[in-house]
Amino acid sequence: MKLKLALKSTASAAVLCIGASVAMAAEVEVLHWWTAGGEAAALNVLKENLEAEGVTWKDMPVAGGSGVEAMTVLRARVTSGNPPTAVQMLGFDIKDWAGEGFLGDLSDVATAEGWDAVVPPALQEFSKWDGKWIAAPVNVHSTNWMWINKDALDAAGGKAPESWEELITVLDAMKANGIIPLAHGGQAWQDGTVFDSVVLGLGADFYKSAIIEQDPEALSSDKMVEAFKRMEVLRGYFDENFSGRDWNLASAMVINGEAGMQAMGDWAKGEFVKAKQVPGEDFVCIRFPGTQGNVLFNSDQFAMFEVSDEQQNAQKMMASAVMDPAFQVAFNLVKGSVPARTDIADTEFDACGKKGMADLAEAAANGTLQGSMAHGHGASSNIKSAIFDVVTAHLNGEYGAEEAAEELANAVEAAK
Amino acid sequence: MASLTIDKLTKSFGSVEVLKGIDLEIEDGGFLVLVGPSGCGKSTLLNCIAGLEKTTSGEIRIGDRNVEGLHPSKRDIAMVFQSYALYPNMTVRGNISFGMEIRGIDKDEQQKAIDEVADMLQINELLDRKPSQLSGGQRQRVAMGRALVRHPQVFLFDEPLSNLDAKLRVDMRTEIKRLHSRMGTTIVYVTHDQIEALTLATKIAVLQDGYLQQAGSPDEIYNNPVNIFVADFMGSPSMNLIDSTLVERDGQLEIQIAGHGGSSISLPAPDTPDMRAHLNGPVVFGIRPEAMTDPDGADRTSPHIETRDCFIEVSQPAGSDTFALTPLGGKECIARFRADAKIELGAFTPISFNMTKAVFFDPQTTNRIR
Amino acid sequence: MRDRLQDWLPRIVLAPSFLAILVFVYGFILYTGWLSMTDSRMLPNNDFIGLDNYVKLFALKHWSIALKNLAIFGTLYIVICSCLGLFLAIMLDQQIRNEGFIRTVYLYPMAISFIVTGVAWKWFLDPGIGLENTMHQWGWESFEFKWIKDRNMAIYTIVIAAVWQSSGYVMAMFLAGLRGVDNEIIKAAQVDGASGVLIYRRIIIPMMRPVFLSAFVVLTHLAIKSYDLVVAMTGGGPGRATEVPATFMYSYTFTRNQMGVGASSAIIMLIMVFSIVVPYLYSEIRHGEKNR
Amino acid sequence: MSHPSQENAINAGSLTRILIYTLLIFFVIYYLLPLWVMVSNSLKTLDEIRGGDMLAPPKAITLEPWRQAWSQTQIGVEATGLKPYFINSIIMVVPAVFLSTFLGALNGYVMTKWEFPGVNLIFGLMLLACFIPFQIVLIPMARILGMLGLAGTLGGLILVHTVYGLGFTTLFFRNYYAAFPTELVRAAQIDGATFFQVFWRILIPSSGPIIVVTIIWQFTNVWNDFLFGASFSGYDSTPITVALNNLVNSSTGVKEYNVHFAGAILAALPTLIVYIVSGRYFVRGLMAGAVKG
Repeated sequence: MKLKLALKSTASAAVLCIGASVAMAAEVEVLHWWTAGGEAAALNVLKENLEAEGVTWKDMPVAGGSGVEAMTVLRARVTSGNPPTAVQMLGFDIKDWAGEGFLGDLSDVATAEGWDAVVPPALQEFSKWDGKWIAAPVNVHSTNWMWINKDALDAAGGKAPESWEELITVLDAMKANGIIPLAHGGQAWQDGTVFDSVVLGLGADFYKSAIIEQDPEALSSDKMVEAFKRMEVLRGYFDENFSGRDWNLASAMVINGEAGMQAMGDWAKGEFVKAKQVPGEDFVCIRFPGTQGNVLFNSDQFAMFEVSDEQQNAQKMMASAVMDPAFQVAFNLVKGSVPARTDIADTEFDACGKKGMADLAEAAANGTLQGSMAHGHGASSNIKSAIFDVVTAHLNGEYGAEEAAEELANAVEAAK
Repeated sequence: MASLTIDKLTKSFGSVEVLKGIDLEIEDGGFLVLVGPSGCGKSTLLNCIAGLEKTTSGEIRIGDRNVEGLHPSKRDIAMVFQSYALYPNMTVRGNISFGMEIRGIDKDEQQKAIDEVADMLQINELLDRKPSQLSGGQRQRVAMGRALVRHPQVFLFDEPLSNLDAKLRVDMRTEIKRLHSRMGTTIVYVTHDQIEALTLATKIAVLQDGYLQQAGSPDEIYNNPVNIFVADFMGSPSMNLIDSTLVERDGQLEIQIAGHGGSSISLPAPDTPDMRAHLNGPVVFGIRPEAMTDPDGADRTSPHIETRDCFIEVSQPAGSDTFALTPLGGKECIARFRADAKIELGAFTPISFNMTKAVFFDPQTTNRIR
Repeated sequence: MRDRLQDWLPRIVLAPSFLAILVFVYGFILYTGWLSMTDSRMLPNNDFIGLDNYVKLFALKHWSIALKNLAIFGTLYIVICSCLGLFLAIMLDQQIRNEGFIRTVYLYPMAISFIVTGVAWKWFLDPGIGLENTMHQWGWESFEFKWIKDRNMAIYTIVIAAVWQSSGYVMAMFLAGLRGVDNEIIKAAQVDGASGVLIYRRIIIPMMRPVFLSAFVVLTHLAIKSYDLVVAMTGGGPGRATEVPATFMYSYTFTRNQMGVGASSAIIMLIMVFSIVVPYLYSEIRHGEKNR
Repeated sequence: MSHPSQENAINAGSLTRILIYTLLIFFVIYYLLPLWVMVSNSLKTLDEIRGGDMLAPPKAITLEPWRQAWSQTQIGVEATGLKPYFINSIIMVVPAVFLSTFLGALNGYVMTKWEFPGVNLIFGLMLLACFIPFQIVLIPMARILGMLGLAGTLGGLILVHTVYGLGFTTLFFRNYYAAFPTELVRAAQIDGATFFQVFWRILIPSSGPIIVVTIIWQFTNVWNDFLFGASFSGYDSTPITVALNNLVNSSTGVKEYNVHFAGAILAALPTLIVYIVSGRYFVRGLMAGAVKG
């Protein structure tokens, strides 16, 4: 193997020598699903940075929630023997692709730039395979947030809820005030996002054993039944048109005061900021009640595929550019997430951003930083889909709570 | 110009045999008409001659050239189709010159040939029209023009007149006959209309079920059919085929035929060994309507006329003649009377049988008894 | 020599298309058949596991929902499109002024993909912003139209949108059929004293049999391939109430990393399709042969 | 058939006619509604959309969303609008439609005028191919395109669309040519025309109506395809449907519905125009053969 590689590089070196003056065009082809609006513009910063260094950026955007379409395209590309240089990916997908042996090795850049020290270990879990760096993390999103309309909260007592019981009190008050207490969009991943937070609210250990470790005992336990019961309670605070609604429309309901609050990841902040809302004044951001101190994260990473020797240099330049602190700040300011590096100052971030960075650092230190199931960091995609099936079916009234817990254990077992 | 010879030709579509060993010949300059009911294989035979269908076995020779495997365009033939098959997207001129264009004949010569044909068929004013702007008769002319311009050795016609109305059909028939006598080209002509066959042909071939039933001059076919099928098929109204019994009386052979009610008539029959083989058995007596006339209308040149009283049920005046229907041998027979002959319906009237025209068939094999 | 070439030309000309179909359709079907018997997950692999995937497939509630939905959707879609298409064609055949305009309006939805119209439909059917809301604003307070949010009714909203897309096309087919009917037959019927409705019911509509068959083929093909439609309008929801085999196949093959199960669902779907279509094709081709 | 006969019309009283017109107009509204939603909302400002009635006409018409969608909006990392993708689609659609139509015509010609044993079986197999769900061909197709070196190229997309269009184009032409008089082909053969001369000089000039039907069908299918476009295109050959999806379905970020609708109409414009312009010939073409099973 090594011999073959050596031969290969000698050969390409020879080719380079012959083609002496012809510089190899350095280029990266990037598959991602930040296809429009602000996030695409943010990514353009990376493109321009790279182009300044002489690397051409070939853009391959494929839209579709959490990269569903993009992963199909990726499969087609890999099968055709023509993988992109870098692919935006979430958690377990990276591991799956690494397991199939398609990913490259960034270890020398990582060592040179000391990534091990600045990236939280919980993230490294997904950025490394077999001890080698295979992906460059761009950001850390955290999903257990609650976004509250300040006026609605004031009308409902003014105190941000910190526990499940307080949450119910506030929701009831909002209901009495004649607004929709909880804005929600009935799509599988949104249902899953809420479910994540509800399970986490029943204990970080419970989340770990049920979701991360998929312990059948935990999955069918009384606690899980309780989790489903809480989902039913929350459903009672939705309006009746929730099904199929896009998350940003739900955010809009909170922004214009039609609804009181929304449980959603930190990307929702973008919507509030776009609508010229100021954190702390127009809206309040809190952890999902009962989960303070815990952070469920998902992290967008650029997984680097194994490419020809000539392209590896450009690939490494791109990885390095992704990890550049200035880019991480610039990108995450737009995206609403926080940098994947923990060594960056929070001065440029707003109140919610600062809180997010502080929470992340704290959770990373305490070991309460866990991957979000709904966003591909808690379980592999087949298990994730199995959980979604049950959660969504239950939320739409197909199962009762006990039945759902039983079904959940079965579905997860079947998907393994 | 050339003769055409067909030798032991068979043709099958899959397991279905459509032509079952055809032997046929037409001399140079002859006019061969293939006739038969639909599905008899006559069009398939024509297509085989044209090279549009592959033969299964046997041989086709044009002149002394075996055309087996030769592309239609190289057989030196021309064909006129039932639907005329005019190229709808081309003008009349284009239709006529298309073949020449394909063969790479130069423009001047093409023009000359077109003019010549257009003059002959009187279609000069139509040259720049599209087929859709032509009447049926005009299309027919153009289709013939397209064939004529090739100066082929053999002309093939596939029911060319069947889409025309009665009047036009007669006109075109005459025209084709005139063209044939003027150009003297060998013609093979398919039709299911036996009048066309009789008027046009120098030789008629009657086909049925893929077999050649009889080939011969129109006169032969009409007067000497070899079997019941040919006898019945050719002629209009068709030949009376009367069931009868052959008996011997006083050393003379005669046939007995059941008539109206319990009556019967008997007629003399020729005494030949073949006939004798059917003695006291059934034979089919064939006689054409024009050989059954009122006594005054009987053919005076005929040496053998027999007159019998027959019961007339219906009469059908047809202008020049009157057809009288009389029951003989259990079915209606047609006799052809002069238009002004007196006919009394529902009574016995004398009918003259011209026995020189009588033919006899074996009801079992349907073949002629000589 | 050249004649020989001419003899073989038809086969040579047909060969590329035939080979392409053989490889790109039947080869791929065989390959899918093989995949369905392997333990393929994220990418194809060759670990043979027999019929396990099929066992798994039929144990999935998801799959039975998808099949049931296809049965409901397919039946309604084909029946409504055919009836509506015929009905509109007959209406349009009554010497209508502006026929050209109306016909184009009926036909245009076929031109547009659901990636384009999906959002508009979703909005239109959404009770909060669509038809229901509009009716309320116009003063009809009691108006209710919440089908897309109701898991028992959502599949019918898919039918509404699908019918919207293809019924115009079917209408065009029937219109073409009606225009091809021999006038003398109608005159004969009128002489017989048949009323307009009776003429259509007893004479013209029975003559549309070939059109019904062509429409059936086109509609079956569209019904089975309905994917964009469901994804754009409901994403399979509420819950999984509008999941159909095409979305099932896609999600198991590509997003759930269970390529083997996805492949087995594809094979089952193909078997179902072929069992509907093959008898039809067989009779059609045989029929055509006899006519020649 | 240049004068579509309408003599089958029922002679009905004026009440019936009013009913007929009412029904026709009702369906006109049904068919136009989604288009109306798209057009009217594409002319509104985002604020008006958020605030108001989606069926209402715009209060103040703005063309800004259209400008944005065409040339300014962010699609992927570049703010190019849909324009370059529109051009990609055209470069892809024209050869794919031409090739599949041409091959379909040739196949139909062979299958009806040059039958040989087994030709009906081949036809059956090709027709059956129309029913294959495209999702199952993605992975094996990707591998084959990779082997042919066509992965991520326009050539690859053209190949894919041509192959999967063949079933229907062959069906259309076969049915049309089955009714085409075989005698014409024979006449031409006797005139010495070769296989291809007959095709070009006799068949093709008479195939106008069916060519229109086939082109409409193929153009619509290829232009509107998303699955193949997303899976097999490269960064420089992305068709407009994929770009539109990128615009409309980006997961996070503000949704500019007016721009989305404007973009959607832009993406649908070529097929709409084809239908509107050739709709007349379409019905005529269907009459001329495509509807006969």
